[in-house]
Amino acid sequence: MSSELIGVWIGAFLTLGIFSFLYKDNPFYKFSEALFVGVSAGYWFVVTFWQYFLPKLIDNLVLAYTVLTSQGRVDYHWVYLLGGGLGVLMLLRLFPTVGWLSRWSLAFIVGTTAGLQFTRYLESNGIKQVQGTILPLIVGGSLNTTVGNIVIVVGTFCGLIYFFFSKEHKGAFGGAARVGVWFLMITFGALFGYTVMSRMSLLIGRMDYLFQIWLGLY
Amino acid sequence: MQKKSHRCSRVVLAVFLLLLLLLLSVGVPNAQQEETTAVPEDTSAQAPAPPTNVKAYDTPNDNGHSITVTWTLSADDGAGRKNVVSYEVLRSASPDGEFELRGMAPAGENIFEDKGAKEKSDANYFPPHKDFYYKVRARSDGRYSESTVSAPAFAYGQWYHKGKTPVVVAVLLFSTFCLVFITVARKGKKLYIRPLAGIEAVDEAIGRATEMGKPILYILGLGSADMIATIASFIILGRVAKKTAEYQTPILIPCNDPIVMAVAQETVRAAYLEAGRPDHYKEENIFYLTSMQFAYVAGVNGIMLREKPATNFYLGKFYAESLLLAETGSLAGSIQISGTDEIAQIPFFVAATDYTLIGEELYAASAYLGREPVLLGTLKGQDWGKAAVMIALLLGALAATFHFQFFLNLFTVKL
Amino acid sequence: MDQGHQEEEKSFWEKLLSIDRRIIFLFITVAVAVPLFFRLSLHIAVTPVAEGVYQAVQSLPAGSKVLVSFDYDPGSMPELQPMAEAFFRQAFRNDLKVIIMGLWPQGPLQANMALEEVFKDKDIAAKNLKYGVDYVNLGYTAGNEVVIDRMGHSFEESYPKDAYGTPIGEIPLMRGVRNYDNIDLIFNLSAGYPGTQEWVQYGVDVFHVKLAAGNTAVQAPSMYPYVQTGQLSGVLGGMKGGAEYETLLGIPGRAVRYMFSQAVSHAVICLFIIIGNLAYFSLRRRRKSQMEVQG
Amino acid sequence: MRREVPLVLTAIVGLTMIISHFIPPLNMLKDLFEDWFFIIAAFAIYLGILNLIRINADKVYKKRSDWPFGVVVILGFLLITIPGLFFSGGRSFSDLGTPFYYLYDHVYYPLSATMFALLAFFVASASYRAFRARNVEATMLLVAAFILMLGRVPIGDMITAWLPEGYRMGNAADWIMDFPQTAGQRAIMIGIALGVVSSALRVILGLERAMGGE
Repeated sequence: MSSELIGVWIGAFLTLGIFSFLYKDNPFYKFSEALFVGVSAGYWFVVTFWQYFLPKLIDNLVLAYTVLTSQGRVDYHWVYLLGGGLGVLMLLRLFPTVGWLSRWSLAFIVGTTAGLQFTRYLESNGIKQVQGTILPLIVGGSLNTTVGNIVIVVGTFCGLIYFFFSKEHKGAFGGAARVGVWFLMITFGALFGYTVMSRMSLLIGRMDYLFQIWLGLY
Repeated sequence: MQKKSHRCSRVVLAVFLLLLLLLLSVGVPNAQQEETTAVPEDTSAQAPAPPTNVKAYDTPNDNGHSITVTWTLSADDGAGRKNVVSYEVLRSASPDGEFELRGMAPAGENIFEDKGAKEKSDANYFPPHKDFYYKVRARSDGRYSESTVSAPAFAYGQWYHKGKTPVVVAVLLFSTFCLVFITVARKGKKLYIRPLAGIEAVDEAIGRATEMGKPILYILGLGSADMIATIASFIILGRVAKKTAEYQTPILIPCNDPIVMAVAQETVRAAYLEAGRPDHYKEENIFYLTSMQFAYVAGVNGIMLREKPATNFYLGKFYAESLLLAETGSLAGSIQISGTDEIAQIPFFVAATDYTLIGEELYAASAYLGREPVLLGTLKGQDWGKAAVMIALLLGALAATFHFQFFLNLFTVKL
Repeated sequence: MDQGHQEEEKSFWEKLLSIDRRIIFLFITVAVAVPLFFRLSLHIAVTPVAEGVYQAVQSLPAGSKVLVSFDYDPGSMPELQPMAEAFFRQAFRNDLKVIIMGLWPQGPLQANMALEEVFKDKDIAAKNLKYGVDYVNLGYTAGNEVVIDRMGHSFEESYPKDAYGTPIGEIPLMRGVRNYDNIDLIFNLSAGYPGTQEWVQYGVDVFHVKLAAGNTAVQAPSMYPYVQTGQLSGVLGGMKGGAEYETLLGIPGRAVRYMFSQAVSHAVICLFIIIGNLAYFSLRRRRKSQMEVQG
Repeated sequence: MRREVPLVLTAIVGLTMIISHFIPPLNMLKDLFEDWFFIIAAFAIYLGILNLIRINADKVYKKRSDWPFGVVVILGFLLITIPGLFFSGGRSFSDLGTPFYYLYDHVYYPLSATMFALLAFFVASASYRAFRARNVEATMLLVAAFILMLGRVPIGDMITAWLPEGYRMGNAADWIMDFPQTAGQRAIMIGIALGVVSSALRVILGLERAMGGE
């Protein structure tokens, strides 16, 4: 038996193990599940080691050290010690007495993302989307585009009204909010349809694996 | 104590900004030796006409490590002999020195941005504040014809990115809305928030769990601790945990992210303390399962089937696992309250759970429950932001219909 | 008499609603599995958004450089792998140079699997494509959208070496590729974050690159606004998108074959919804009329 | 120290990131902070894994229920880390042909793909049991979903073949995607953008309670 063939059998065995959950929870499924938990943790350990830890931290420090020993000057890359230090603080969470220090690294992470998101969302999801919604309401010669543009502008407008929180949804305002909900529901319906499509595709892929690659039925 | 720490942080901030200013004003003057390559000369009759009018200038709105070069197309580019394949841009530190190839542009293009690295240690470092001379040559099948050398130009960093003005305006406008309403709310003015169906049901759900003697399962989603949905979920968790502390109902929180777990532990501990029942707080009920999406789902599903919780909360960032969780939860007969800002997952929550907070409603729920002036104020600020967007939308649509280009340009962000 | 009939009917609907979910699971298994054994070629209508992707690649002259970012993992293989294969077929058929990268750790592996499959094609095998000259795999780099941003300044900053440890300065294909300025098209296969949204926000919006994408069906609708604003040339959505792409290429492959299974399973789901709702409404009407009788 | 340092650190980093968006010379600082971010994120992942191992070792040691599966978790972890760290050619660990790749291909991939595929079944059962036309809103969701599901496979066009070309189910699906869906999606996106931005503002100004603010 070639290693490839053994691999296919292992794969098929584990696939059936997970599918057995559909009948009911059982040791076969639990084994596959536990293996998945362990293997995925290991997978991330290996990937982060080779692809984050080594290049971002160790490589930069090695560079700083090489410059120091070969040229005798203190290089800018030593600042990575600070980043590494903040990382180590993260691990201190394992020790209750000094665990509070991990808040420093957390603060750094939170600050970075908050700062990035602040401008990014205003720009890409805010201004750019407004820009995309500024459409002519009458397009000469194209009824489809005219109707479509009106639908987009009205739909976006009413949808935003639904998301107004500081005003009660009553009267004309409430009516517009209701129209907004309809648009949201159509959007969700479309998303539902799309998601069903993609889940089915995944299942087809697994079935194909079992029938064709494992059993060779067709 | 509070005030003191505040003043302290302000001072640190001020010092930091000052330092930044200093750092920037020092600048980075440094010259570097240029590597040179030989330039093949070929001026045979078949060579295309050279590009003319070569101009070099500092690239606007950047950090000072780039020069933009423009030229007038060769007479044989797209016309004449039509034999121009591409243009090559060459650079030198002196007008009669050795020129080095910096890059290429396809035929028909008359602009090139000569960019380099910011760090001096980088092989491709581009020194700012140093004069460079450029020439451009047209190429056709190995034959070249060179332009004359441009006037010198040097790269320098701009203080301000002009193309981003609409973003700056938006940042300032929106921040002002939020800060004004936070101040208003802090002064004690009551700000109205419309009721949210999912949140009205929280009390009933916890009461039911207590009657049944079953735990409550709270899932914070797959987001990291810095995601807004997760933060909103933390605030709601604080309120829910306070209720469970009062009712003495156990609350189980399996986490997908160790940082989220840590923050959840602190949130719940604080809530139990606030409810006067720190002794009932059980840290082992808030635990880390795994970071892998489906391994996590498998673990949580196992908990649902074994513990049969009375109520499941799914609030935060959710991806493909949403339906798997909600479906197993309904199989276990739990009441389910969900909410996420991950648009693709909302339909499943709507379909399979009892109450769903749609997108921004999740953020609003945290303000509604928390009743904190800061949250109420920012929520009101958000509403004003939406009003501004809606006004812009209507005026924009009218402007687009009647072709008022000026108004449309206001929204153009140059990057 | 009438009463007895009503009761019977009620219990029928109630029974139907409370059937074991395993029976539903069985229906789905059959609906998906059985059509896989049939070879039917269904007519596949091509949407303009898919056409946009095909045209974006087709319009490139031979020798153009295309950057492909594989931002998915095996979980999304059935949907995205046919697109990846079809894309490689189109690119190699048109003699484009392909630079592969990944923002997801498993991405570049998916690329290798797709290449393996495509090289079985006789026409493509005949071209005798060389690694480093016709295509190159830069591998994965951590950093999500930050990588996209940095590559706008320099590829070498994010990818000093390719996936096999060769410095990119020594790879013939990478010579003259400094940043996006030297790339004619970016094709992104995405199953979530980081993915097409980030490529639009950090690549298209900042560096004005031309971008086409293939997405899972779940994600694709979120990308339509970007197609409409022109930030995206086109998008392939799910298996249908893959099948459309294969149809455009004229090489019906796996995606087309899977479509039959897909169609039947959609029909079964729709049937389930109809039956579920019929039961729901008939039960509700029954309850209402009972209340009227009692009142 | 416990409260102030994190708040000030968040404010400084956050403001730097925002300002550098408009002030190009600050990009260098932004890049450095981003590098640190990844280093810390790597450590956070290690923290999580250490916790996982600790929990499972504890389960095995105390012979809690299902403890043999705790052994499977730990063995699964070692199964992939040992070859991945030591026997798969260092940085090119994920190349075709390495032991790490073999395990990925035949253990990790089938497990994760099947987990995804399970969803197809759950979508079906949710459709049957929970997807109801309870009111006008739910009905609209339902109708839109139907048109999309059928319109995106050849069946939709087949059953509406009696309609003129351009008005069939596939076209209806496209129209929904292009117009009402875009509008709804946009309203949600803009709302979320404002929510995210206001929350980021609170975090940076140290006003967010969940982050240790006042």
